[in-house]
Amino acid sequence: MSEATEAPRLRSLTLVPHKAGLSAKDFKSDQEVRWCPGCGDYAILAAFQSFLPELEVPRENVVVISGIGCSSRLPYYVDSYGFHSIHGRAPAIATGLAASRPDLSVWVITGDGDALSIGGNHLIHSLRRNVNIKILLFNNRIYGLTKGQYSPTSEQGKVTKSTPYGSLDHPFNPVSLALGAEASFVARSVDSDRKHLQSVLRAAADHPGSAFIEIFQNCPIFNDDAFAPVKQPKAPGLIRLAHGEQVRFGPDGSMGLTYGPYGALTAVEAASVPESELVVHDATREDPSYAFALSRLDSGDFAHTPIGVFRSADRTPYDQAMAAQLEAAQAGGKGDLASLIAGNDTWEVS
Amino acid sequence: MSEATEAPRLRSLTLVPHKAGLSAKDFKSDQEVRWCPGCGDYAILAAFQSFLPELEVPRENVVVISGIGCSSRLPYYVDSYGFHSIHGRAPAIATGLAASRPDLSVWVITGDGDALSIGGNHLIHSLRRNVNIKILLFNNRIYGLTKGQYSPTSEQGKVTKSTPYGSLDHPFNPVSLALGAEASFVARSVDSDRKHLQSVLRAAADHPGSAFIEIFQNCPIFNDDAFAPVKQPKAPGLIRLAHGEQVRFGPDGSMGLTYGPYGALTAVEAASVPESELVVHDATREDPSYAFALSRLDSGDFAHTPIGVFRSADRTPYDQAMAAQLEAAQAGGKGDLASLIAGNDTWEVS
Amino acid sequence: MTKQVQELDHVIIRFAGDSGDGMQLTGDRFTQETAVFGNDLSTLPNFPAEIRAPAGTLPGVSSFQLHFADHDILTPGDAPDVLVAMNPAALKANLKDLPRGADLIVNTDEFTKRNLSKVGYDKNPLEDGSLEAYSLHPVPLTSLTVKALEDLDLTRKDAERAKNMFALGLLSWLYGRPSEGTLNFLEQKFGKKPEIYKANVTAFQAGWNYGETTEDFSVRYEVKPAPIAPGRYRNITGNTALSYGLIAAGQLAKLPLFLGSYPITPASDVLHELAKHKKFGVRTFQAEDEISAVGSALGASFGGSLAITTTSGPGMALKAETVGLAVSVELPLIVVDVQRAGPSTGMPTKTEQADLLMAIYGRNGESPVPVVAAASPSDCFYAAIEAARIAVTYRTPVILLSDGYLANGSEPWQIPEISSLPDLSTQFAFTTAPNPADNGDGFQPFRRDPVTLARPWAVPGTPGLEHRIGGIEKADGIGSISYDPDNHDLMVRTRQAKIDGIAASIPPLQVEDPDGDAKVLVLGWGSTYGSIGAAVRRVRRTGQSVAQAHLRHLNPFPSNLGEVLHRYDKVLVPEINLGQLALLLRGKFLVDVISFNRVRGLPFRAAELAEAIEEVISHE
Amino acid sequence: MTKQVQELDHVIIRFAGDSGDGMQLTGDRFTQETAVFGNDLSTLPNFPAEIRAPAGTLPGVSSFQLHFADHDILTPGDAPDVLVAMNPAALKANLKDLPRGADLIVNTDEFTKRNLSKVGYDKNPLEDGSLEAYSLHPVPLTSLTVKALEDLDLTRKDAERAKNMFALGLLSWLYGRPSEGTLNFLEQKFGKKPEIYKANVTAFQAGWNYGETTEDFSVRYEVKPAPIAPGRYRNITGNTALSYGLIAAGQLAKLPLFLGSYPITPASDVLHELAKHKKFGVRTFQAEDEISAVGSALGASFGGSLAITTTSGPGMALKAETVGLAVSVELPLIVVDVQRAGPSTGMPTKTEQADLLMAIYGRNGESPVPVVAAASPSDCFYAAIEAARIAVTYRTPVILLSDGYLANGSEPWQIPEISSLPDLSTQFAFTTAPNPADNGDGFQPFRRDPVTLARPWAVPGTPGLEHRIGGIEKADGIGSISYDPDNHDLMVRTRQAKIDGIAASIPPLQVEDPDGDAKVLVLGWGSTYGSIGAAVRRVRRTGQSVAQAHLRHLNPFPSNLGEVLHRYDKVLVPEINLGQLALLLRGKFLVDVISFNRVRGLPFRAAELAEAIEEVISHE
Ligand SMILES: Cc1ncc(C[n+]2csc(CCOP(=O)(O)OP(=O)(O)O)c2C)c(N)n1
Ligand SMILES: Cc1ncc(C[n+]2csc(CCOP(=O)(O)OP(=O)(O)O)c2C)c(N)n1
Ligand code: SF4
Ligand code: SF4
Ligand SMILES: [Mg+2]
Ligand SMILES: [Mg+2]
Repeated sequence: MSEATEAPRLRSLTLVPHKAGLSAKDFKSDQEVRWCPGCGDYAILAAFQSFLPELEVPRENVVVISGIGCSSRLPYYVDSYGFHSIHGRAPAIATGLAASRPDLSVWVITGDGDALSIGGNHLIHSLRRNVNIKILLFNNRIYGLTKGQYSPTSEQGKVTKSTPYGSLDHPFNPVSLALGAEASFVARSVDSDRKHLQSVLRAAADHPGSAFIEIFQNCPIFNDDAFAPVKQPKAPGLIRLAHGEQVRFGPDGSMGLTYGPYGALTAVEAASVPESELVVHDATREDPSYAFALSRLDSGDFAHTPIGVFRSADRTPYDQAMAAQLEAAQAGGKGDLASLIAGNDTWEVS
Repeated sequence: MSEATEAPRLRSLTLVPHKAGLSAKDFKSDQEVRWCPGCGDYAILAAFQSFLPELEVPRENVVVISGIGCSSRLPYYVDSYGFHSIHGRAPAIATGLAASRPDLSVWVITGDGDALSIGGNHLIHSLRRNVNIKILLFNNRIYGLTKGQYSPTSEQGKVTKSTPYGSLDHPFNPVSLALGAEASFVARSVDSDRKHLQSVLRAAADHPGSAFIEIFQNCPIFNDDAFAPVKQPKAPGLIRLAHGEQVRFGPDGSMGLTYGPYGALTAVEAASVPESELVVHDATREDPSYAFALSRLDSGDFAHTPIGVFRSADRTPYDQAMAAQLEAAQAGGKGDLASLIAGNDTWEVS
Repeated sequence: MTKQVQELDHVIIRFAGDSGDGMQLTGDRFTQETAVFGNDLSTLPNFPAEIRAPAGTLPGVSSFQLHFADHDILTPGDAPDVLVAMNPAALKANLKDLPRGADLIVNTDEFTKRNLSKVGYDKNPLEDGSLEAYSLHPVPLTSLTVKALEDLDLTRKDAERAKNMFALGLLSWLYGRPSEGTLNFLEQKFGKKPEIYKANVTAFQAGWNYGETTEDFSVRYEVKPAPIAPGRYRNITGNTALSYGLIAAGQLAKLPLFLGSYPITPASDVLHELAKHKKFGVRTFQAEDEISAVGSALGASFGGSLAITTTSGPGMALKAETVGLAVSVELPLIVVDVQRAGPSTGMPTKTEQADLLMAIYGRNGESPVPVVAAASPSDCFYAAIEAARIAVTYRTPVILLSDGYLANGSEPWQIPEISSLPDLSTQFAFTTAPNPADNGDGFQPFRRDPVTLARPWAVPGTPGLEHRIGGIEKADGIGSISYDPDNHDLMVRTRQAKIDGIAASIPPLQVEDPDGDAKVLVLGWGSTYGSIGAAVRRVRRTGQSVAQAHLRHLNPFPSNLGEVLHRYDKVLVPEINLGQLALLLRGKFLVDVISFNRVRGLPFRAAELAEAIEEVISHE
Repeated sequence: MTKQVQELDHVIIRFAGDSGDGMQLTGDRFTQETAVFGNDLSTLPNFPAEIRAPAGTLPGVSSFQLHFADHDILTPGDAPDVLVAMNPAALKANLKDLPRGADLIVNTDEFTKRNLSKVGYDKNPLEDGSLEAYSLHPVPLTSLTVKALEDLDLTRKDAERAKNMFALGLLSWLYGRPSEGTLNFLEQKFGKKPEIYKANVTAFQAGWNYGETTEDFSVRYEVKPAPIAPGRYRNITGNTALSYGLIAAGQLAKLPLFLGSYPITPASDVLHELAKHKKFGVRTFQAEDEISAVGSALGASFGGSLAITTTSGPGMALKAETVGLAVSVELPLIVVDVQRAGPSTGMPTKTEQADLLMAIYGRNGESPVPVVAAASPSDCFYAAIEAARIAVTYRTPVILLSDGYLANGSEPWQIPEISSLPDLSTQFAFTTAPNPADNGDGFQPFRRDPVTLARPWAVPGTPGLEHRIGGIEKADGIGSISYDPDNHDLMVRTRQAKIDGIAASIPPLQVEDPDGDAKVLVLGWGSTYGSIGAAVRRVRRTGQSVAQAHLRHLNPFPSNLGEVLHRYDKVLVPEINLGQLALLLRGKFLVDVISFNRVRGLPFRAAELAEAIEEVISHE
């Protein structure tokens, strides 16, 4: 109903208590922030804290869970319930919390090593299950906390402390991996673009179920300027996806996308092809093939790097499905302990 | 050189000793095979054993490594070097072996629980690294050995011992997952079709690097006829992929594939569209988007289920890259222990 | 013709056949009838790790042993008085356990050349006189069954399938078991398939009548009901009792139950059982692995659930890091380890007690965790409640040890009154204690209850108690990250003191020494309770005195344990491992306890244990 | 003016500053100069877990302590004689360790209002007389440095960066350290950036000259070289020594080296170091997690590599299941645990000895694993070789324990002759023994060497030895799957016997008791060797007798350990845990050993330890 006077509730929060009028500083804890000067984590924290009031959720119903890594220290800085757990396990811990407490807004903070290396299995399973958790992956393409080893997103041949001769591993494309793992919501943003980052956080909060957000994050100490190409003022390769809008990018939006052979998306001079052949972004398609093709535009050299919401397709969230099973089972009344333990094959001894 | 008199060596075996003239029974161990009557594993074992001689590799250079599960008992039945390891870890163990022994032909036998549940992380990492191991995933969409709980490939709502009210989890599509994980070779076959299965094994052995093969396997005890739809004589939904050939299926090949909007592959009456619009299968494309789209044809109801080689794109295998680094480093001569431990900051005490 | 009836005080029957022959079901039914009849009983199922090894092979043999008596008994018994062998493999696999003179009922139909050679019999043992030592009852079970069912329209396969019911009928007649229970059971099970239902009932009756009529069985046996405490009884396995105990604990603590688990033999049935009880608000989550299983449970605990994770040895090893996190953040968590034979994969369907030291020490750093063990199948119920009491009272992970024998073994259980169970909800002040909501200096997540040293369990959703926890060392009280050397020393000692302090809430160890003059104490823990008790009885029957005590709490120990140990000249510690409890007792109390260890994947034989005890006494 | 020179027998200097101030580098250089000069020395770096906490804050303080003397010393020392404080935070964080009268050199430039308030100084301690107890040397280090570099074209930032070299120059002058080493070092490091190179050299010289000229430093100290055994020396940290030991082991065993590892503090540097040495054919694999790390190593071992996995506590916990598999399949594997403060994440950069019991018991089932511990930074080299010897000789995983103190601490090391190292290649017959290729009854993967009980290591690629291994229980000899109860008991005992048998290859425990009449023995293990030795010396200097012994092998123990323990009236066991070795000693030998425990994430202070020893002696 378009005439609705007050904005409708973000859809992933339907079971969460409502409270308006909070401000960014309500979510600032008294802990002193401890990252290196210039670390991209500062910007992401600030964007996150100033976004949280938009949830219109009481502070005590917001939970931030992280693994281990520089990025994973974030929960200490948010004044809500927080859990700085162990390396790679945040999605598992968050799954238990979210599945048993649909009245909470649960956020997972993780890094490229935490989420994709040791935590890869929990990540892909939480995505396929569509647990109602929002996963923010701070991708600096390096292990920061352990002082600079290559990560699963580091480019092949990367020279680091652990690979003085260059790494041999072909990296993951986090967006492709999430899509291959049946993720219902997949997005990407950049630490330095607060407006964009917050728009993605908003979309994630509005999505019922699990949301996966890769955030390009600069680590000035161990992997400085890893994302420089997409951070220049008018980065030619940066493609901003907007649902329902034609995909345009490059020098004053002169470029667009068309389908080449075998469904490969190809960048073209928009003017050079008929309007009808230019791709209009649709994040809601049930078939993830299109979102996957978009993710492959990013060949690693940042020649074409889409950011924004790749996919946002509805599927029943895990916690709701679980709650529904319990309700259905209890519709006929709750269980009776005495008759349970007695069972139906007893005898009397007198 | 097409005039080559003798068949060229399978490409993943270039560093493995050559030995022709072996037969299937050379690969039969004295161990009594222990699966339930009618288990699909029997057929796969037979196909595998009678294929092995084609490798033209001495028995002692073939290694079969498995995790835990009914399927994972296979190594006991193959008379070569075998390692029946622990649940989910076979890809990790095989990675260490393959990376340190390029002269071996290493095969991993695993199940849908072993590979996709507990072993998911090792699987996706071994695929992205392109370690020279061939992974055979026996997918019976159930936990067999532990007597019938649902698995990551079980259809949602499945009623099993652990889900009397039906499972809540959205399943993985193993082919999509592997493609999202940067796999260089991805294929699918069926236990009951020995000819097809062996053709896929052959292609896998010819592929330099990691190969992932999902094999539909029937578990008559806990998930009987899970793949019945694709096993009928002329299964209408079964799509046999053959590189370089037009994709045809259905009643005497009357159906074909075309590209719909947003690169979604769509099944059509071949006659109803111009020849040029029918998809000709190309497994070698560098961009996995097409292979991914193919994998999404399989929506779970077996309406359209492609089998064969989805993707086979060359990338340097991990073991070769690692060996190359060592060779390069040793080109200038091997290291000298005495000077290593002395370092260059010593002093004499007299 | 009427048959002579012979009275016996106890009988041990073993049903043995192919995995496909339904021996477990047959055993279960006979057990139910026996329970209902009022005998005391104890059972030991024994099946192969393979789902189904090839029919007729030795690895494929599945058996079920039942011990019942007119007095209370403690073990499934050492050697069967009666062996029912459904095929040559079953005969070969079990004969070595059979004492001379025992009854041996064999299904002659299965003794074909092919089946015989499958298990390496070149001659037919039924004919070559090799079984003379036993009273052999050759019965063409299969053909008799098929014959009895010829009027029903059934495939031969279906008809043959009913042969286990024929055997059950025969044995039921032989020992005068009631049959209503079985008939009802068959109705429930096959009600929807009338032909199959009829087949089973008919086969059962045919078996009964066969006993009645054939010459072969001249005597019928009678085992009088045992003098059992009056009350309502049921038969129960350890895994079921454990599951019910967890559900009960949730109700008693007024907390929602959450189970995060990954299937593994022999623990899976707890997951299966709890998954059934959504009516009780039980949430079960089949995780992708054990790490996720325990992680999800810890997350649920953070959210205020009574959280549980269940597994066996290999899975237990995988949970270590996360259990360590639970120790560090001090949240309640129940970790169930249904032990099986190790190391590594070991023998998944066989029992063992070798995870004790891993449970106590298997984590990095000083990481103390209370450990509780169940002593019998029905005791799993109470052990689970005790584990929950400790977890919620002290805000700590608790490890509950069961094992393969308890998990699948069963015994009659006097069903307790709910009112007789402890009220766990009063055991702890939820969320805010010891922080009165109004205390001036803000909420301190690591301020402790002065008595229990428990920290507050402040769950998300509670206004004013927002806080952060994690695995890094925390400042005493306020709980923020601290690398202060002295604070670390304090926290390490405080966590240890909290666990040690649990001893104050544990009843003193009871010693059973009827003669009061015993010089030797037999001290056990876990599932050996039954066999130790049986062995002790045997010894006492010979007029010798021996004391018995059994530990429910392995960490911390009951406060009087040291005193008890020093009271006796010698302490014998039987364990199905290489002496793990023994090491702890020696290390903590400097007592030179004597270990008795058999690591065979099976419960002790009362006989071997009695021998060991007498050995120790004789050296007095 | 010429300065007065005062001779000292030892000095303890602590450099403290912001993480960004390069204190670790400064300390390393001073250490190198001191080593070259010929003093004995011991160092203790101490840095925050954060990569870089905000500048000028207490958590951001990084320090490096160096103890050097004209006699051989064993510890980095308890309390510094000189503290160099580069900013107020460094002063505040370290002042409490400073004894009255100590020299205190502060960088006055950093004592601004802002910086002072950052760490809660409301008054400037340099002015409020609160430092009267110390001999204070206020030096405007930053401005002096900037001034000295004004002719170079440098940003002010770069100029300021060189202030640590100014400090180094000053201290080098103060203690008459040689400076060639540092100048060469700077050349190597900054050769490519001439301006920066010049800046550092100039700053260093400026510092030196400042000492020479300023009134403030009236005395110059001299510490004569220590009488050290003649030979070639280098300075080495524990992680480097451990890495070199592993490479040496590979060479000595003539086996290719494979490391599967996942980065974790404080173990990562071993991965970093080994990754450099491809010239030695070392394969390093950075796995996706610790389970894959140990799994890949086990796979490489199956393939005939000398396989290693390195980690710290939390990662160790994760490896447990796979180490159990290695125990079951009996393949060589070296598992390195560089211990850190726990439980859980604990304090990653702090040291601890609390993983001992996890190493010994932290696996499901009876899963015995040999455990070896290093005693000093340079000893890590020999400990690694010993671990390899046991692994390849007995075909077993071996756990090698180091810790954060050894890992980063350093000491002079007399570089051994390669010829003096054991030839591991003769320690085992590769692949076929004890199966002569020609023996009739085929290859038996679990037939054992009669002496070591080792099974053959038959690697893929060897014709005729094809076989299958796995984690399920194996039949003795032939190694095929077996669920036979007695076979399991036999295999469990055999695996234990094999590990126990290693004791036969271990030298007896040496006790050092110069007076020969000691009634008290101090027994330690691992990195406490130095502090125990220093404490023992202090006690002896007071004329009292005390014996010292140190364990390299924690499992199995040297065969004479029991005898040694019984020889003394009292045994004191100092550990940086709550008494883990003590439990083992009490449990195995029933000796009432006395524990001394401080779990502060730091090495013991020799003083507190000496006190504890005297306490024990006084109660004699
Ligand atoms: C079980 C375990 N293994 C390893 C570590 C060491 N460790 C801590 S964080 C980390 C990786 C950090 O990289 P990333 O996740 O990308 O986070 P970042 O620091 O870059 O933000 C590692 C290897 C650990 N703490 N626990
Ligand atoms: C660490 C660990 N967790 C759990 C198990 C129990 N387990 C053995 S096999 C298996 C799953 C088997 O399913 P799958 O991999 O699909 O193989 P299948 O039996 O179906 O061929 C499980 C859960 C185990 N052996 N080890
Ligand atoms: S190391 Fe990198 S990621 Fe970590 S805090 Fe510093 S700048 Fe940020
Ligand atoms: S349980 Fe299923 S998968 Fe396992 S052996 Fe039997 S039929 Fe095969
Ligand atoms: Mg990172
Ligand atoms: Mg399966």
